[in-house]
Amino acid sequence: MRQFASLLFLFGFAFFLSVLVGGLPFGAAPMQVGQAIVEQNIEATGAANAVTGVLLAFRGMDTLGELTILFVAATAAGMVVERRKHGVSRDSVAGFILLAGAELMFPFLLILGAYVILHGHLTPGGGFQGGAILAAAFFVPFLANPGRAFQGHAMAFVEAFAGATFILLGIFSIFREGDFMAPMFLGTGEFGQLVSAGSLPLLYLALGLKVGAELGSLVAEIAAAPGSDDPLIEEPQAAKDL
Amino acid sequence: MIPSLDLLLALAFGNLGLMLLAGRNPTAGLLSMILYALQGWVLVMLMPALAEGAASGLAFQVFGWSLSWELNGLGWFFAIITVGAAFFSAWFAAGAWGVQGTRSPWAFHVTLAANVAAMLLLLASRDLLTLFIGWELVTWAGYAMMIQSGGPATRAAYKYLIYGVAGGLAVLAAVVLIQVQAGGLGFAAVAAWMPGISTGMLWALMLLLGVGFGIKMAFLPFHRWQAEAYGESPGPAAAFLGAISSRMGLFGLLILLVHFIGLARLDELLLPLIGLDARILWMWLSALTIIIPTFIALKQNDARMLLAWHGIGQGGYMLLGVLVGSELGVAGGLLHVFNYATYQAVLFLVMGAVVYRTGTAHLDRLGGLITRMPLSYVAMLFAIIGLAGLPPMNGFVSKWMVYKALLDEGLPLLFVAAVIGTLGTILSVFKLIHNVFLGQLRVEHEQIREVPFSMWGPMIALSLIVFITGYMPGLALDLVMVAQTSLGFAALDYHLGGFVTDTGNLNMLAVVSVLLLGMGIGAGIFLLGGNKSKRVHQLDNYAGGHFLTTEVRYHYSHHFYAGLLRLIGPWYITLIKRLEGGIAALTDTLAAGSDGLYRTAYTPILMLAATVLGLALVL
Amino acid sequence: MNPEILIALPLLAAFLLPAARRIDASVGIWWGPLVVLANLVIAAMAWWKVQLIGPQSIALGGFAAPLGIELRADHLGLSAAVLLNLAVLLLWPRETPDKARVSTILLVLTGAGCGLAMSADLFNLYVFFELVAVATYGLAAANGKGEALIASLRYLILGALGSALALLGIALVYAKTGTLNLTELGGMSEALSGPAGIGALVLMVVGFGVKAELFPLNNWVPEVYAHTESRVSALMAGIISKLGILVLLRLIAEVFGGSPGLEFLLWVGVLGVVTGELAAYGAKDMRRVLAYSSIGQMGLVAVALALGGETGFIAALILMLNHLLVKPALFLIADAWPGSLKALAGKGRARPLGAVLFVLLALSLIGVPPLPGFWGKYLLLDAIFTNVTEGAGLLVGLILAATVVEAAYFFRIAARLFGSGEAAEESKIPGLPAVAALFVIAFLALSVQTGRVGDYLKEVVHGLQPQELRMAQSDFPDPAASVNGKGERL
Amino acid sequence: MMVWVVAILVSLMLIGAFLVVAIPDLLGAVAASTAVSLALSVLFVVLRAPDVAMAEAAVGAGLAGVLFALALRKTESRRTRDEEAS
Repeated sequence: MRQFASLLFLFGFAFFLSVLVGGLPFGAAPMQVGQAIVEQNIEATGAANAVTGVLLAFRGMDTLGELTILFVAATAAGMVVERRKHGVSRDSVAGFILLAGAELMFPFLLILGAYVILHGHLTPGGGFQGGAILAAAFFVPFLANPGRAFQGHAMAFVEAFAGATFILLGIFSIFREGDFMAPMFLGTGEFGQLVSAGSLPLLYLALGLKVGAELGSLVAEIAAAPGSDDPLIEEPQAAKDL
Repeated sequence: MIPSLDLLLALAFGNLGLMLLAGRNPTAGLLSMILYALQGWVLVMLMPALAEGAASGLAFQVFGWSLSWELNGLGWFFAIITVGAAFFSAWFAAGAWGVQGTRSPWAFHVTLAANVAAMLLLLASRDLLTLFIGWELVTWAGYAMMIQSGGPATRAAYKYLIYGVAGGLAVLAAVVLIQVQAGGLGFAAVAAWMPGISTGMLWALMLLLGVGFGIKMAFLPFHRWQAEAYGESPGPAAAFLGAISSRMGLFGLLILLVHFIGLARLDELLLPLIGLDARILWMWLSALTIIIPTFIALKQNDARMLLAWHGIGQGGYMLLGVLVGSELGVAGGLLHVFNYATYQAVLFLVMGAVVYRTGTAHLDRLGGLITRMPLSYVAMLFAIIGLAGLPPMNGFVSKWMVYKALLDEGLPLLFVAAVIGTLGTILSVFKLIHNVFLGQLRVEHEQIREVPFSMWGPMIALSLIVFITGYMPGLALDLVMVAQTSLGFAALDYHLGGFVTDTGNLNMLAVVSVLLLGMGIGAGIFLLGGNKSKRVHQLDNYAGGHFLTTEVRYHYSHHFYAGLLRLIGPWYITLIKRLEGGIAALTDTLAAGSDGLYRTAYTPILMLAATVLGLALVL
Repeated sequence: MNPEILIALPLLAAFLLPAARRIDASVGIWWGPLVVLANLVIAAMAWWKVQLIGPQSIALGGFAAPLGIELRADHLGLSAAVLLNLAVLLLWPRETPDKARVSTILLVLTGAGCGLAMSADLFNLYVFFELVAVATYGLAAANGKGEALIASLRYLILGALGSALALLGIALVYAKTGTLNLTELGGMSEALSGPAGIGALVLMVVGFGVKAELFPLNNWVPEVYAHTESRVSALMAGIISKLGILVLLRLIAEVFGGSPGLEFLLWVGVLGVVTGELAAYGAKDMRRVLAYSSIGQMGLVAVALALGGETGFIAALILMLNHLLVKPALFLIADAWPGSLKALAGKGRARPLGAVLFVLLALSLIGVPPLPGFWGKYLLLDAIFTNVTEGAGLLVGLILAATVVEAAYFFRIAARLFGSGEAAEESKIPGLPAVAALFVIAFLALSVQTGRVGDYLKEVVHGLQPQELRMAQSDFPDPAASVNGKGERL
Repeated sequence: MMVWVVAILVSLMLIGAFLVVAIPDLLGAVAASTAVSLALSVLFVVLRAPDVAMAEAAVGAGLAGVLFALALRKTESRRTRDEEAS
């Protein structure tokens, strides 16, 4: 019955969605803002990658918000996970091939991540993507060998420093430009060079480090949490109601 | 200093504040008596200013509405009664009763002061918004007064509250509707706007406001809350509430029916199918309100409940009188407000005194108290004669005026209905006084004494008022005329002893004098003719050939009027009761359903359903 | 001081806190409240500046409005920011196991809430909304007990689904109009009058309605409020639910005024009122009663919003303000009492002050004059009679019937509190919590100064969307019309 | 040409999404969901949005899958409830 109802409503939703989308002007989208940004981006930000211009310059506040969402989600998850740490759980170490492969990938992932982050304003990529790759560089070896020590302390400081840098750059611009999060106080620089597009590369660096540290420590924390078959964990009674 | 409405309100609220702070002090009752007396004095001083309206300097601006207050003749009339009732209730509670008779004298004094202040605010309202504010304050203040005794009183008060809130919200809906439609809320503005509105709108407003005000007045069929709520209140509280609280509903109905709509417009409002007009409808509802609760009162076995059921019925006379519309009828209806307040207060105070001494108001467990509490007996005797509407008490005058007005206007059927109500009243008040004061004294009551002066004082004082205004109704008619002219009716031609109309006069001075003379002659004959009576002990008595022992009492109180009650069979009340129960059950079911809805775990489906249905609704 | 700092400062502090507490564990305790206090001062200063020089528009990063993000330092935004900071500061949770992490979450919540209050860009609004949402999922789970986790999981699922729908709505708007700026969108009402615009509104109502406790997206409310710490419940019921409404208020006032999609919001609101009050009537423990009552109140706000017009918006604001002050105080006062309604008997006699205040606050929720809740309901009815052409009677009847039910359950509680119960004398019941006292004082101030607050709310509403509302100004009753001078008598 | 590529990718996504619901083994479902993300990221490339494609590939196909798998391993609930019931 419940499944039937869900199916029915899903179809209803699909129907209405098609009605709604059917009313949209495909092919001749009124993308005034998009168009204007494409036209003005290079002049305004000096970033070869227009997406970066949008993400960090035009809509820097959104990016800060997204970054914070990640941060607070990781914090909340950590709060829930950590509290259940009664016993110490260690999963078994992976086989030789996996271990060796993971260790081998570490430098490559690190370099790839750094590249993606630093060239965010020039080529596709940037802080989020690079950050995820950086995180992977750290947690892949960790997953292969869960017993390995995890640099929680260092991660926390990187995370805090990177996040603070992102905001402090924004606050700093108040004194230079009079506006919060105005990234152009360093000048647009020479188009297409690594050092160009104002503070965008710096912002991306901060963003990438923050995301990387965040995701890395999140995965590490979950991996370190006890499993349900570990002793000393009481199953919440109400879990069955859900 | 010239007394003004401000001074009055300041005294009322000052009293409230004082009672909040010092209500536990033994002198609190005395203090509040003084303050009520002062309020009464201010009211009397205000009398000349009423013609232009005694405005208050109190004013607020809220959301573009200005709230201000002004006392007019009608409000003044009700205010006098309010303050008077409060004075006597406070007197009753000031002494011994206040110390031991209630769980907390503080609560009584505070709630009494709050009630008076709220009622004065209501009576001094100059627009519908201030009226509504006063209305709600009166409702909640009344609730606070009723819950004091705890126990069954809590349940009764709860019922009152539900009715009161529902009625208040009906008024609120009407007020907002008027504000949106008329663009203003001032009484004069609304009265000026009313003639132009459509019949449907008029019915809607009359229904909403009529229900709202009618609930407060316990008008049929919204009467079920009142008896219990008043009956369960402590003595002086019941006296105050019974005397004046539900008259606020009458005040509202008068503004609605007479001032806003006008009796002439009521005549034009025809009911569909039946062909009756709205005025006749209201009058018949009043008549039913007189009859049915009065006969329910008959079968009560708790004295306070009996009185409370009576209170419902008496309200019917007041509205009936005013709706007649002639000078005599309006004066009779309004005079009944005053008269009723005096004797109803006495009755509740006497029962308060009886409960204070015996601990019960159950009619089967009392009897013969006349030898122990003679002053209370005298007070009750005066009051029940008033309630029954017999000469020489004031109740007779006002009822007589209503009867006469009904006959003069050619409404004999309503006259008969009103008289049937009086018949029921006579029967039930006889049951009351018999079962409490007459008959045999019960063993456990042999040691009790009359209540102290602080309690019999107000009773006797009030019952003297009952007598004096019966003897000289012109005194009360002075007050009534202020209200009557303020409502826009012509003044009645009256004098100290009664009134003069084209079709006949009434002079109570003559009537009562003759009555007293007759009684004097009778007493003289009795005394001069050699007193043949013999004093016997109460238990020196027999029935069916058997002497009665001290264990077996011969008491008539049980199943009083059993035959009559079988005859009238209260089927109508059962219907309303069932309806009430049905609504309660429906609410419970819906509540359980809603609770269940919020406990279901499959919320995403609900959300999806809401989205889809919402899209379907608006697209 | 730039109002952007209101967002930046708490976020900065939140980012630094996890590192700082590794240096000194005690940081986790004072760091958060201190920063919020500073933020409160800044917010108050910014609010005062708006009072002096009027609302300002801020182009974030110096990129002008349609391209960049616009922040509005206007009356609504900064009033909300001040209240949010104040509420977070006062309701800072005490008994959480993990203080530092909860502090972090609350700091993020504060910053995001301030951003939400000021943002005038649809997508930016969404980002901040999502941020607030994620923070509250964390808060709901902060208690750490099994039931709280389950409840917050339910909340999370609903919230995530709702966010997706809201995002879909925003995407529809953007695809239709090509802009996200509210001011620009306000001028494109004909582009949004088609099915895409109406559908987008419905989707956004659903999405933002999860947080605003709208029916039937409020299924999480009783579970979460029943199982979190009372201060967290108070915070969520008091201010966070208002943030969801705030978004809808801006959207409706500035973009979707008069859209047919508002009918959806209207019915969602009415059903919320009816089911919420009924469920509260049926509930058996205090927390749930308060949670359900919150649902009912937010339903009223939704109805007022859907009706729109100056009267409707002012009604919504005053109802929100009333609920904002009353509900936290109720949660905190009730915290001292046992949870089950049955066990309440006589508790009010032992500690009358708290019980009397409880009743007073409940009276305002019911809408008893002259308390602020009454003015909210009055204006709401006014808006219904003014704006609804058909079925106004039904609407009013449903709302008023729900109010009767509301009075019924609150006074069942009141009667129990003051009823007989011997246990009350023995058990030691703590007095009125200081924080609750502050809320009560604020509430009393509002009750006394309703007139002045009303004038300010009028200004707030006028600051929202100048063109349309100024035209509809005749909605508001003319003071001169209601009382015809001095000479009027019966 | 372009239309066909898009059509194939969207079909792949649809199949993947169906599998997510249909596969009783939760790890399999996670794998299917990463497949959806992968196809989506290819679609983004085709639609000339390489930035988004990278993000989708890194987060949707990579990180999310890892987190899901980790959570499954921790909770040991590899089967859906229907499976357990039967």
